[in-house]
Amino acid sequence: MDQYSTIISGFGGQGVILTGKIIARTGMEEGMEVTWLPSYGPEMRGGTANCTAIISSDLIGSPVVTEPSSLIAFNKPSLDKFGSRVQEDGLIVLNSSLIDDCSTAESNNVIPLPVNEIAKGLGNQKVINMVALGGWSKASGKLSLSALKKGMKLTLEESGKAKFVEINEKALEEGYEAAKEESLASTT
Amino acid sequence: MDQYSTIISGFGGQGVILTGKIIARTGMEEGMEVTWLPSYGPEMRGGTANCTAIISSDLIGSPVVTEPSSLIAFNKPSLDKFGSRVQEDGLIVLNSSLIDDCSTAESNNVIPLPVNEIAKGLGNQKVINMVALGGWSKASGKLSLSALKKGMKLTLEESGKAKFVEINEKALEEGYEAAKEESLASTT
Amino acid sequence: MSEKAVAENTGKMKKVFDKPETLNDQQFSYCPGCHHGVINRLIAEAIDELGIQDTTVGTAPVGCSVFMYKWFDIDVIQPAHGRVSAVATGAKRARPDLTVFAYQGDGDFASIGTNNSAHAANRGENITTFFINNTLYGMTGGEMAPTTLIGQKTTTSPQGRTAKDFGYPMKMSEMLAELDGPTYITRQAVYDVKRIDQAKAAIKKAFRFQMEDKGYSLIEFLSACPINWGMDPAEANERIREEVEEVYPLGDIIERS
Amino acid sequence: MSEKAVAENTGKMKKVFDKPETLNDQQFSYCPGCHHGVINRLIAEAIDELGIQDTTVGTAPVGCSVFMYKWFDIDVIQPAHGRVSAVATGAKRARPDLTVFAYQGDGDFASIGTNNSAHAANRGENITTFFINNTLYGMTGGEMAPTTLIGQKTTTSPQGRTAKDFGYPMKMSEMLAELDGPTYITRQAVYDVKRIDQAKAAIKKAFRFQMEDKGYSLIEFLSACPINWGMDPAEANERIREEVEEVYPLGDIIERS
Amino acid sequence: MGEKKLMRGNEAIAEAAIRAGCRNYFAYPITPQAELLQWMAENMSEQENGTFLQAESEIGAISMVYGAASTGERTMTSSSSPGISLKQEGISYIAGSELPAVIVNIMRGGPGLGNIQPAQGDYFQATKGGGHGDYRLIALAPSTVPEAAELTFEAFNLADKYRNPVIILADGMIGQMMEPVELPSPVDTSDFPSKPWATTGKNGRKSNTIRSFALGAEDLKSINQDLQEKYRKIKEAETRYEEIGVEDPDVLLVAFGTVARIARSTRRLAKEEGIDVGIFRPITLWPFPGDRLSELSRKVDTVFTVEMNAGQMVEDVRLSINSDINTPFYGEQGGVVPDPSRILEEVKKYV
Amino acid sequence: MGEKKLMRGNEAIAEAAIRAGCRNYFAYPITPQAELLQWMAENMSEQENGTFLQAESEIGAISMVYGAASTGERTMTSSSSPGISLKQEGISYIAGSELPAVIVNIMRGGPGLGNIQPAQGDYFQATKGGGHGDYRLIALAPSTVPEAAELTFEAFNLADKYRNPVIILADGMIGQMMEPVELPSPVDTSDFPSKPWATTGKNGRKSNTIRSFALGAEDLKSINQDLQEKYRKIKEAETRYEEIGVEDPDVLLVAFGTVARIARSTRRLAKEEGIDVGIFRPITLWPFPGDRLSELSRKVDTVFTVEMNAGQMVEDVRLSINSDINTPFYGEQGGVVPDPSRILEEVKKYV
Amino acid sequence: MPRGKVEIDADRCKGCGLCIEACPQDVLSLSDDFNASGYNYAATENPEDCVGCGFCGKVCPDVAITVYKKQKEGV
Amino acid sequence: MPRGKVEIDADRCKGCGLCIEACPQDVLSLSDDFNASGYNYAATENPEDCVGCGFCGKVCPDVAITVYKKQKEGV
Ligand SMILES: Cc1ncc(C[n+]2csc(CCOP(=O)(O)OP(=O)(O)O)c2C)c(N)n1
Ligand SMILES: Cc1ncc(C[n+]2csc(CCOP(=O)(O)OP(=O)(O)O)c2C)c(N)n1
Ligand code: SF4
Ligand code: SF4
Ligand code: SF4
Ligand code: SF4
Ligand code: SF4
Ligand code: SF4
Ligand SMILES: [Mg+2]
Ligand SMILES: [Mg+2]
Repeated sequence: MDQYSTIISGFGGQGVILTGKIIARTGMEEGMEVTWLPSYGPEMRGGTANCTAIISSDLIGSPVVTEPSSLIAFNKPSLDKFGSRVQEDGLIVLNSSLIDDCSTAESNNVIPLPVNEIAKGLGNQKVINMVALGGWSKASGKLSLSALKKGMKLTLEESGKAKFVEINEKALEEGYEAAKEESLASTT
Repeated sequence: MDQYSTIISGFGGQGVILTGKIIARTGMEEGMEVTWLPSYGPEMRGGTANCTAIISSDLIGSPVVTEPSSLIAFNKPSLDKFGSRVQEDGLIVLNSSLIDDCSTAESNNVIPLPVNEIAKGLGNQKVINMVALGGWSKASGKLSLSALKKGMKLTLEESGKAKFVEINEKALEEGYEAAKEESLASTT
Repeated sequence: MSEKAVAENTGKMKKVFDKPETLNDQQFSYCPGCHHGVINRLIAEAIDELGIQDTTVGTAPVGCSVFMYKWFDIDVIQPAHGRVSAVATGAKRARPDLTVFAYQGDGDFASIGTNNSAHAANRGENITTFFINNTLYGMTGGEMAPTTLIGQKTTTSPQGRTAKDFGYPMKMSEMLAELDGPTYITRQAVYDVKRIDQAKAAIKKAFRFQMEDKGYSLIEFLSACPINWGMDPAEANERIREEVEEVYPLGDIIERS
Repeated sequence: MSEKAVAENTGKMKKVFDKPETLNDQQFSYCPGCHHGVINRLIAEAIDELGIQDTTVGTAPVGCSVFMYKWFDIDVIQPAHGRVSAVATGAKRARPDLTVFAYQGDGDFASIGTNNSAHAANRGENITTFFINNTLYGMTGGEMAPTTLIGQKTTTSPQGRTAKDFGYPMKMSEMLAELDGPTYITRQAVYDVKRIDQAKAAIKKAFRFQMEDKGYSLIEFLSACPINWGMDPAEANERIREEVEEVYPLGDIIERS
Repeated sequence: MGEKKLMRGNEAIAEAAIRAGCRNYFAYPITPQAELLQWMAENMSEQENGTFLQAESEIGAISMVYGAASTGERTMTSSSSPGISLKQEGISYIAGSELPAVIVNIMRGGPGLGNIQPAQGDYFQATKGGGHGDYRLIALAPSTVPEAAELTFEAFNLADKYRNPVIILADGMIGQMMEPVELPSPVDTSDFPSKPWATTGKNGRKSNTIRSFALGAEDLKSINQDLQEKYRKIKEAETRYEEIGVEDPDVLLVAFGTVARIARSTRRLAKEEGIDVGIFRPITLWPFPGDRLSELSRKVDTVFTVEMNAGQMVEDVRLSINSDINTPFYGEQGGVVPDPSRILEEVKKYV
Repeated sequence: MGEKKLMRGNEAIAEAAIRAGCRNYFAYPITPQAELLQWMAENMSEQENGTFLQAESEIGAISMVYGAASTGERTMTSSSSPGISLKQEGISYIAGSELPAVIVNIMRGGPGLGNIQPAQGDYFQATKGGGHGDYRLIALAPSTVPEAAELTFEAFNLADKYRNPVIILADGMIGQMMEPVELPSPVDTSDFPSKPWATTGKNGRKSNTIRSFALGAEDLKSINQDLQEKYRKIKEAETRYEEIGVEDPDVLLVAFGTVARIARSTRRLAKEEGIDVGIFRPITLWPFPGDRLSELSRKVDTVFTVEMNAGQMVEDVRLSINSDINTPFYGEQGGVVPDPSRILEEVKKYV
Repeated sequence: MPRGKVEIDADRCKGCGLCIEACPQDVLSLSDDFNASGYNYAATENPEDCVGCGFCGKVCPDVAITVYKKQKEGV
Repeated sequence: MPRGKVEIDADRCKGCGLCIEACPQDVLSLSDDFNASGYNYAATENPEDCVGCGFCGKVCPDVAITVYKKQKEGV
């Protein structure tokens, strides 16, 4: 792997920022070069928030990515904004709970996940982001589920949120599993 | 005449600034190029005030003069500061009412005038500057007494001080006369 | 209630409340439950009702209201952070025939801009100032303001504001009332219908004073910032009633004429 | 009267009044009859008497007192115009063990520096501020200040200050007393022996408050500027008693502990 | 043109502004420009709708300028070096919002409090942008009192024409000295072009906004591109300079403002010694007359820059001409005004 | 060196300052450097004698820096473009009074309010002096988060060594992005050299004064000469840069900060197309590494400058090298971050 | 027939719930649907109880509500 | 013998006259001479009347006066 970039995008409150940080943190633990760059400022208010995480074997030049390797889109505006920019053969994990019309480039590997429903199943709407991240792990194959679990754990612990580790682990797992089925479905 | 420069220096309140302005104003009326430059700012407070007036037939380059053609010194510190800078064969009009020790360059044309006493005689200490200026007129020969009278009149009128014109005319005259005697004395 | 709207009917129903004309169709960029929105609307209603939309120039602060020019259908000047009172002064001095208002957050009015605010007040500039006190810096992410309450946690007072380190909630309105310049200083809130009606009356009075050349008016609003207070909008309203009003009591502080 | 001096005798005579040690031999640069000189000396006497010459850091304003470092034999910081309160804050925060005072003209404290002044007061910074109100800008040639009296002629109010154009004499002490931060605010004068003694007592009290970690003190001095008032020194004293005190009454405004 | 008057530079600037139709003046006192306020205090209130307001601070003043200029009225502020530094944020806003306004800097010795003597240490600040972001002021540098009046008058026209702030960059000597001035006749303010962008109350039209704000990067980029385009136009049309004896000099001396007039004395002294010193005087410091200087420089081996600073304009001189040519620099600082003969001494090292 | 942490640039700068012994931090919030304040708010008060104070304004903050630095204690402030403009008078005073202090500018789009996206429009301000008078800041431009921490740490040493303010000139991207950082170990503050000039109470010695004031022109001239002499020394000893593939490139690309790291991506892209793009990255913007650049430039026909502004550092590039060499410029503005491939496109015009 | 009626602009609404709190008649509630900005917007649950008092409109920070009231005869 | 005595530093004195106003004993007056700064400085006209009260010193803005006072026996 040279360099793998992911844009994570959604409404404020959907855990977008944290998801990106966990990718970067996990990459770092795995000995990779990483960068994480948020969109910031007032445009976040009531609009879409997004961030970019890059993991790479080499020194990373620009942390800004116009054509990401993958996209995790939590809502329609996010897909509209970034969907068409994903690299050819790139990955799109999208929240099918909120996005009906999944018109994306044919060349993309699209994984629709009903993350809200899955999170509801886990009894906590806050973990939709980890559900999506689990799915991304499976579909991208760039960071293993176990590595992400560790990265997530470290990230949460460092911000004093250790008590949420367990439920988030669950969410990562469920997302991973759901993506398995989804990829199965899309190949059949 | 190419360019004739005069530094006027004394304590704040001795009318230094006005004296210089009148030289410049008179020169202007006479169709000359003129500049007038004051020292300014807090160093005037309780110290010496001075200004430089230049009259010239040509465009004036620098309004700052390190070696003036003439000096009007109202007190000892002024003479100390500027006396030695006066050009060879230059003119020094000094206030002998306040300056006892008149050690100046031999090459200078020195006109000591007891301006305080003369002004007292006129009944107004404020006109010591015009007494000195009258003396300067005589000794320098650069601006005639009548031209200076006109320049002084215009200057005072423009600043709403027309009522002082008369006494200042008197002072100019007395200074002029005193300088006559003084130059006589110094040549005998 | 926008009086202008009184005429229209739908069937037997009459429109009794609607967006004022001085606002255009642009949606506010404020967070859900933010009082800036209510205050903006009240100002627009007052402008409608006084018939001064064509002659009013607003000045919008750097702060959550920076986009005011987008939704107010009046001429708007967008000054540097804190300079709103001085900019309004400049505009009003240049064109005394215009009605000029300054709209300022507490960071703007009471921190970086205190000098300009206090001197506009002291000179009795004939402008109308709306001072939106939400006890912190909304736009930049919830930092402490001079108006932050003791004990209040903000991103720059993570342990809660202490008087020892950071001083006291700054009572701008009371402070400026000590000056001889201001004509009218009042503190208002908009967390319920009664307060909203009172606030609007105050706004109209302040504008009228300006139109009558009576000089400087200041209306301070206790304003909710649910997002940075970490509360839902109803809780935020409650906080004003329970806590903020304790420190900043509502009501007229001075009225001179 | 400098208590330190009490020991020395000349013949049967004892020295009862002399230049305080905290002043060196340099002559002041003030104009004849300027009250800055009296106030400077009183501060120096207070420092002598409290024994804090070695641990005091003064901050001098841009204004007629800009040369303070020349004649005070203490460490002195010379900040930008108006920033004295903020600079004193920085020094005191960095070294709370030092006694830090801010010395500020009315242009400095009440015009360009109002923001820094008001917030140092509101935070209750543990500093001592001397605010020299001579109702104009001395150093720059006698311009109007926020403290200039109505009707007073200055170089920038040649027809006399009018409230309509330039606002009202700014009562900084009263205004800042509305804040919760300050511990001690008082207004003093130095035009006669009685006032001079009172002023010195106030200075010492303010320094003591700082040494006891009690927070912000402000001493406003009504100060004569004979040269720019166009008066001789005795007339200038008279003006304070007759006119200036009318607008700015003497005495303690708050004392909290 | 009216009668000839003996005026201080500060007074001449103030009076020229009034005659140019400036009716809004906001400033804070500072030496050596205090007389400018005083003149305005005395004379502005006599104008119809004239506003003289001593602001609470330089920041207050530049902000009032922002407000008044937003209404389209001719507006000015003045100060000296430290006060101008305080205005930098405001100036960046005025430039970014494309407001016409005139700013006068009567420079003094720096850095910091420095002193109140003449200096030229704010050249960089005025020409490269002392505030943040990419913007330009039109910077005019008078070298005599009459020219100070003339350029001030002209500054208002330029400001209106380009919707751009114009700075008059003079120094304490020009501000303080008196020279005979022929003042321009007062303009008829009703002749001014209309300003449809101004915030004067919407009154039927679409509402106007004055701002320097564009949240989106592409939006702000396009604003910046427009600004740069405008700057290119100004560069083409408004570059000004004066030349004295530049046909075939032994040395070409480049100087602005006060130093340029001192250079005239140097030129005279040099002539006495048989040396031909040409003088190139940029009048617009921005846009800098680099093309013309480049042309002239081809005829000489040495282009000698003299300033009352540690070397600021000399960078623009060097940027303008081929690096094969000698470009020595002589500067005085701290309020020292260079002596004509001292300059000659320096020049002689290169002939 | 401690453990590796994933940190935002703003956080890394704050933590590096604390580890460098900074115990006095004064600032006012502004995007995109708000996290710097937040980090300080959380962590400074845990230090012995640590002061975090949110000032009433940027001017308050720089003035508090003046006061705290006067006592000799390590002191810092931070802001972003408009806030830095407000500090210009204060910075000129700090430089004039020769106080050590560190100033951080996390630049955003300008002019005026502009926006909060990354930009490099304050190069002139930082390197030529946005304030009045002749003074210089040591200007350090990190291009990664770890380097931001490293240079901040170093900034305090430089400031103390030269009694000169040091500015960290970064931008919103570096402030906001996270990268792994190995933080320096905290210094032992008792190792700091003594500061006999500081105002710490005279305590037996002669009294000290901190000032930037000298009424006499000759006095102020001599202060200025001392400053210029100091600047010469700094230039000699402290000029820093990074070079990548500068041995024999087809084009030499000059860029600082964020753009320099993007240039690395351009270099990679170019290599794929068989073009050798060398990169010269000034780390000290002032003193600008002009001598080294001049050397390198002799090997190429084109020295290509890329910046996130309308062309600022490019002036120093051009001043450094022979005017025969091509010195094209490509800039983005308004918060647009240039794309590696877009840069390559521009570069290709010159190969 | 109800005495009042409200129209809520679902796209302007940010689901803050203040109108719901303010309504004396419990006319309003939040929908389960999201609008384009991702908010659960306010809707009329019991439109027939509306008295047209306008409280909801007055407290709405996003000017999302238009209120109608039945007029008295002859007015 | 007088009860008090003052020494005036003629070079520091700026002739403001405030000491003269303040002296309850009319001890002081301005000299006709100028000092180096050009001021008519204060001098003791009636030194024998001085009571050493110190008023002159306290009001002097230029710290130009040193005051001595005769001590009571035994002190
Ligand atoms: C000179 C300057 N300093 C700081 C900022 C950053 N800033 C933008 S808005 C703001 C404060 C907003 O708070 P407030 O005025 O209370 O308005 P609110 O958003 O709370 O309504 C700050 C500090 C700026 N834009 N310019
Ligand atoms: C930024 C700045 N603005 C203005 C000045 C000019 N200036 C010097 S002192 C002063 C005011 C002095 O008045 P005040 O503070 O009342 O002190 P005083 O001289 O009356 O004691 C001014 C405006 C300056 N030095 N710096
Ligand atoms: S941050 Fe606070 S003040 Fe700003 S829009 Fe949101 S709720 Fe309103
Ligand atoms: S100008 Fe006024 S305040 Fe300044 S020294 Fe003179 S008398 Fe004192
Ligand atoms: S108009 Fe009154 S009753 Fe009707 S929905 Fe609104 S608040 Fe409820
Ligand atoms: S008050 Fe307005 S924004 Fe809030 S829920 Fe009701 S309609 Fe929506
Ligand atoms: S000490 Fe008292 S009596 Fe003696 S001269 Fe002074 S004021 Fe007069
Ligand atoms: S009070 Fe002091 S300065 Fe004034 S006349 Fe007396 S001795 Fe001289
Ligand atoms: Mg706020
Ligand atoms: Mg004063």
